[in-house]
Amino acid sequence: MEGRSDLLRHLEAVLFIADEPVPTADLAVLFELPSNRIEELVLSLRDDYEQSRRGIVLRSVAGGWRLATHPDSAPYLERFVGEQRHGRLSQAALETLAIVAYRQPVSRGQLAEIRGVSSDGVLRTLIARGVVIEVGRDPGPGQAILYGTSQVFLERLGLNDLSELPELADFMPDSKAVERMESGLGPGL
Amino acid sequence: MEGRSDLLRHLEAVLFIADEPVPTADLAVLFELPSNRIEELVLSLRDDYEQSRRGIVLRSVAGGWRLATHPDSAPYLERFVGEQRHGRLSQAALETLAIVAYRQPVSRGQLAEIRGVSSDGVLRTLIARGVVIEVGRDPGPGQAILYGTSQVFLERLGLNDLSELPELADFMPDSKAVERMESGLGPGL
Amino acid sequence: MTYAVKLDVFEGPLDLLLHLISKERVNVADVCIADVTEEYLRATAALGEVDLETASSFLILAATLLELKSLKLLPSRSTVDPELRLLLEERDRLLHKLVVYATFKKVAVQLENRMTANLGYHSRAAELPDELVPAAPEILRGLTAQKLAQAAVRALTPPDKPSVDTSHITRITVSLEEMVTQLRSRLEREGSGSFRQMFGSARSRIDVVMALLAVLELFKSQAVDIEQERPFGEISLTYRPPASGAA
Repeated sequence: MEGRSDLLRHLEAVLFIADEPVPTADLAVLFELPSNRIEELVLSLRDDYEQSRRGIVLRSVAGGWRLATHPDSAPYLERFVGEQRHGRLSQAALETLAIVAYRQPVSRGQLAEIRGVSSDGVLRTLIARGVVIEVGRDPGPGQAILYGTSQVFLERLGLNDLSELPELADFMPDSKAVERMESGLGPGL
Repeated sequence: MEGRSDLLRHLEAVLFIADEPVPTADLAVLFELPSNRIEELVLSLRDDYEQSRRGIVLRSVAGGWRLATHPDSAPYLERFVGEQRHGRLSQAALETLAIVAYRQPVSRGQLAEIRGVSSDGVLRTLIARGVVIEVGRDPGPGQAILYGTSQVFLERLGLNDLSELPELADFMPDSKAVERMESGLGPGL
Repeated sequence: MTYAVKLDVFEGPLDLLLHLISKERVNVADVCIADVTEEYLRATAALGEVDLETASSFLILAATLLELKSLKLLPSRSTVDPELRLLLEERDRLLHKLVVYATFKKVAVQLENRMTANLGYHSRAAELPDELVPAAPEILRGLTAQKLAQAAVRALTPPDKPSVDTSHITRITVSLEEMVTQLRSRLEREGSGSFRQMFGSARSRIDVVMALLAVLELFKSQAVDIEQERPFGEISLTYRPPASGAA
């Protein structure tokens, strides 16, 4: 059995890495402890943050626990975020956006298949920034959510509609590559 | 003027929100403090984490400061995240990564020349993992794309910059091994 | 002798060559190509499907081994022979490639160790909290339709077909047919001569091999008589005109 402080640090690490609020029940399963024990630990972690005046707070939101920055630091965070590369599209985000733009409607699974890695993180960013939106459901089994680009996306790029996206063929290095790519492209666009 | 502990919590909040290592210089601009003051603050935050046995550590990596979970919590994190975030790379991918790291900027052709086979497939994996990125174009005819390693690569290896890579010369086969290769290759003089 | 050709440990022809030379400690000139081939076929059959890249890598390697074997079979007479020097230079080039490759192979292990040591550190894949989104710069700032199209092309183009570097294998510059024609017309003109005289100007060892094959071809069609007094001695060639009836 691990001591209380060990459990606390593992709990902190899990909450640190989580990108969504973590329900008590999930933590109970993870640490193989009853929910009331988890509640106790989480609350003691929260008190610890408060008492030691940390920049991080532990919040109970939307049915779960989540770490967040202390509101007092907001001015610094806003300046930091405004100046940092946070605003820039990463290469992964740019590629994901490009695939969504040219192959929409597209599911997470299709994106992962094309890029060879999960695109969930960048997709979430693109959705949060309003440039990618849900556009429907796959009629097939599983009913996967399908994604497409938003009106905001068109406006930012100065396009009236998707038909004004440049022809990919104009950007291909050579004709052979065009053939290879077309065979990989669906009938969509 | 804000007190030391206030600065520390703002610093913690900024590092919490950052999505890549933050250089001391950026923090100096943000907090309007000389770099050596920032270093002092960062190190005291790091010591604080260590002494209070937190689940989070502060690392100096890829030319900046980065919060990460303590390795002790790794088993819980892997269970929590579901899969290993950074899956193992294949032998071919590691070899290609090593060549890119030491020979950057390097083209596909140069990679194939060194390995004796095309590295296109593994190169794509490395790019999708974010450890290799396009860094430019060969000015010569053909304008081959040139590849190099990314910040993520440094972070994954726990290096601050490329100069911290081990000396390639230390990994040369010794004279006995070279002799064996030479005699293995056929008739000498 | 058997050679354990475990395909999963080989990623390229240099890898396989390196393995044969430094791990098995064999002299490639003594490697039986048939044995290696048999092992290779057995391994691919076990895999169930043939990976094009591995298969072509294997062919390249087999060709390399054959060429090195041919180097061994022909006697090296003099160190000043320019042709021999060329061959040795070629061999040195391959040796150099092997050394460079072996170095990277070794350092790759070190990189992997470092990565493994750092596996336990997980950083946040930090999504910007909603309250900070307004403070962030416009995410599409600076993005043009052209840049987007370029990114789409990059993302949607499948990787190039696997290709194999053949630069370490000597190209055949003269075909057997051409060599036979050349040799026949020269013998018609000169009547006889030594093999060395005839082919002293051959550009590379592979050309010498082709010349020898041409001589054997003419011998088979009874257009030449061959004489060699002792092993590795001069080979003298004498032209045999076609039977008078055909002339």
